[in-house]
Amino acid sequence: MNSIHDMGGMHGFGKIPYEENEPVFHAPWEGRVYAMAMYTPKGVPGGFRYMIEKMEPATYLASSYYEKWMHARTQGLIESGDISQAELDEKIAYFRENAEARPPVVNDPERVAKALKAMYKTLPPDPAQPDPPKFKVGDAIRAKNMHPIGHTRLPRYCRGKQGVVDFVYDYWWVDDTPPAGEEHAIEPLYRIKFEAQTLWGEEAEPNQVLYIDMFESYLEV
Amino acid sequence: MNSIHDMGGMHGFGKIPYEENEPVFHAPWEGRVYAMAMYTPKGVPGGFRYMIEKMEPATYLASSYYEKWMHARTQGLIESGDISQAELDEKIAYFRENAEARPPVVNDPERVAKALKAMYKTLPPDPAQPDPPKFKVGDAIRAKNMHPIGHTRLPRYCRGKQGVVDFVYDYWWVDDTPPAGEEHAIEPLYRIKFEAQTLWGEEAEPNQVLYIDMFESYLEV
Amino acid sequence: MGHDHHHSHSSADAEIRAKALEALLVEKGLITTDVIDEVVRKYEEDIGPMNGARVVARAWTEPSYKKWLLEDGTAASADMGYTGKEGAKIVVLENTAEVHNVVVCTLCSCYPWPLLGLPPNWYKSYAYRSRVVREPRKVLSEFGLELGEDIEVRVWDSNSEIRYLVLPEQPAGTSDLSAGELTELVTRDSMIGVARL
Amino acid sequence: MGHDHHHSHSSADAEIRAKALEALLVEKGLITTDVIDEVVRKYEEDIGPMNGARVVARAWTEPSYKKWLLEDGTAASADMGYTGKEGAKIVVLENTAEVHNVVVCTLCSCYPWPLLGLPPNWYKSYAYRSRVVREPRKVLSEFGLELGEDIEVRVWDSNSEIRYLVLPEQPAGTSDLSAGELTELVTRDSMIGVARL
Repeated sequence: MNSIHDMGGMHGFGKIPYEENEPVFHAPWEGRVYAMAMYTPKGVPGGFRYMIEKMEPATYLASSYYEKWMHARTQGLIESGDISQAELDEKIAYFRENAEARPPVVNDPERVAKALKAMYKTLPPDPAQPDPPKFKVGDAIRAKNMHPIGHTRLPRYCRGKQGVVDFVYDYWWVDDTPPAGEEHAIEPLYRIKFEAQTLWGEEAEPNQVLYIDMFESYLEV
Repeated sequence: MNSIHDMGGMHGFGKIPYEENEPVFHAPWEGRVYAMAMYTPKGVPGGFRYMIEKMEPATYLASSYYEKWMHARTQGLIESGDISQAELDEKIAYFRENAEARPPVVNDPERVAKALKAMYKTLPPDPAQPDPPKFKVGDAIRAKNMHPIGHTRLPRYCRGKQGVVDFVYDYWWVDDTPPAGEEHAIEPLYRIKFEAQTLWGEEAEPNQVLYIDMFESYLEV
Repeated sequence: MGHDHHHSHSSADAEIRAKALEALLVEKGLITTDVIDEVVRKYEEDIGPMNGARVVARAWTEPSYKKWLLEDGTAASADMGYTGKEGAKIVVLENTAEVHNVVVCTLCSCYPWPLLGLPPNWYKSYAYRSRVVREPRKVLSEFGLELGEDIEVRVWDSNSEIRYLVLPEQPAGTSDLSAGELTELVTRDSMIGVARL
Repeated sequence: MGHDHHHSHSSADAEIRAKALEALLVEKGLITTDVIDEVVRKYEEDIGPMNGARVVARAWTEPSYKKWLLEDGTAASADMGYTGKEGAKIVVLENTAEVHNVVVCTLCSCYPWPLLGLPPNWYKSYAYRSRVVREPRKVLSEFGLELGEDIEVRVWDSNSEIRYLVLPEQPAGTSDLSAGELTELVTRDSMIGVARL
């Protein structure tokens, strides 16, 4: 979707906010949200990232990174029916009124072992290969001018622009929201090279190129 | 500039917020801000709209319409040196602490008469004409893929897209931020027609076209 | 989740900041209180969609005026006294059985003030500005206007100095009415193009 | 005006909401306290840029490993034990005197967790995401890195499932150092590509 998250090329966000000796998490709750987001064994309906992208743009911009993660995890569990808004509101009210209260402690070393295994597990990168790739290295292609309402990995700043196939990766599941009732498709993934002038016109900086990966369905001749 | 104000084609902003029997101003301060923005005889350095566009995107989205106008007027007067941030802060503190206080009342019927004259005055639409128009009705053109940091009236969703000249208007001052030290250029203005499919690809609605006006420097063959 | 609620919690603060600005400007002689009062009054009472409605009703009842209005909207509007800020060049777009015009300003809020006054909030909303260029039929249906696919939808992005007014179709069965009576039928929304009459 | 300060005023509220979520998940048996504790500890202590630094130092000192790393970053990283989430396919990009690589994820925050841990805030900032694809030299100069126009700047938008690590150039005068000593020289920023060593 063309939401605010698709911000490549935008002006107005100011200087890079660099922090020396930055901690991994800036507050304990951030780390706990990270862990809950990644290790609660429930999928987020429509996908974790799409849930974040659907946030109202003003809310998206005003929310910190882990606030967005918390939103996706929480809203996902509500939509999957694993928790209800009412019980969540009740808990929030409780912790608001009881500043010293802490969540209950339940430990299970077996689940820790399972989590650690998942942490180091590399997902299969090479799903079954349906059709041979349509394009080969050196082919001139154009990124489609598409504007799906669903999740997509094709940013606006590349759409409609001409590039060249730089590398052909393996096959991958396409991340885009599939049509209703369908599974994610499996497609070849290409590394595409764009000249900066193609993307930004006269305002481009000198001697710059951009590489970005594109599923086959993003491309046309 | 490619800031958040250039939102044509974006997703995520929800349904149209329609209000029955909407008043012209929703609170007295809105009307007063409107009047101060339009009838304070001082220009806003860089332009009124550019001042709004330069707002941080999160602030832009979170601010109401007349809050943005107030920002542009206030910031403009600060940058032109007509008011100082310190005296503004002092006044804000005063009115924050004195809820019943009102700004001083100074009336001048002559200035009202002048304001009313300005209200009904139509600006000259046809500045001196430097060169004949390069394009004529029916010409196929392409909107430039340009990304100026300054103010521009060429929205992102049209850039790089092919259209047709539908009408040639008179000459106009180009609104875009001119190069440093230069005046606004004078150029022919064209009405350009785009097919919706050109703009939005397969997601376009059927039987739709879009008209938008473009200064000559926005166009290429 | 609410949309375009525009953080009304800050409205009290905006009022304070507006008072501070007014106090400074008045003290410095940059504006006077009565100028502010009178500008507000004009746009609340005199400069609004009733002006556009009079233009539309006259066009419906005077074929020569309609022709003039479509050829030179600025001059034909000036003939009714409607001139001024945001009206340097007015173009009038005729809705027909086959064509529907709808106006937006995606970058800001451009609007033909002399004919319609100041725009309503929905016209300035992020939802309208972002969506109507991309999915006008869906947007119009939210206004209650369902258009068949045989009707061409023309969206006008009022991005530069031209200001657009939609001339709606005269409703059937109103040919006996006077211009004054017809004026009452013409809505603001029909002159922006989010409604038909 | 401050940028990317991300409304820290709401941080207290975020902490409360995080507690509420944790309480619900633990009560419902969806997660356990020690899983959360251990995941946090792992990313705070074990899974961070020191991993990538070891890979880089080994590549500098073992030509055959460097070759393998550039040909198959995933396998060469796995050889050091660096596998897992956000590392299904790792591609390593070599910086040279003529070419400078820099990595971003414009849409979100994609980052090679097994090698670099979780990304710093600036990498996730709206400023970095929006700007580095359009004006990388200007952005790099804000990091203190000025690149001549003779150096080609390659920006990598890590938008899909491939994760990129930059292999920085080995600093001059360090050829006598051991892999362990070299590891200390390799910074996180040099492996993202916003610094050279």
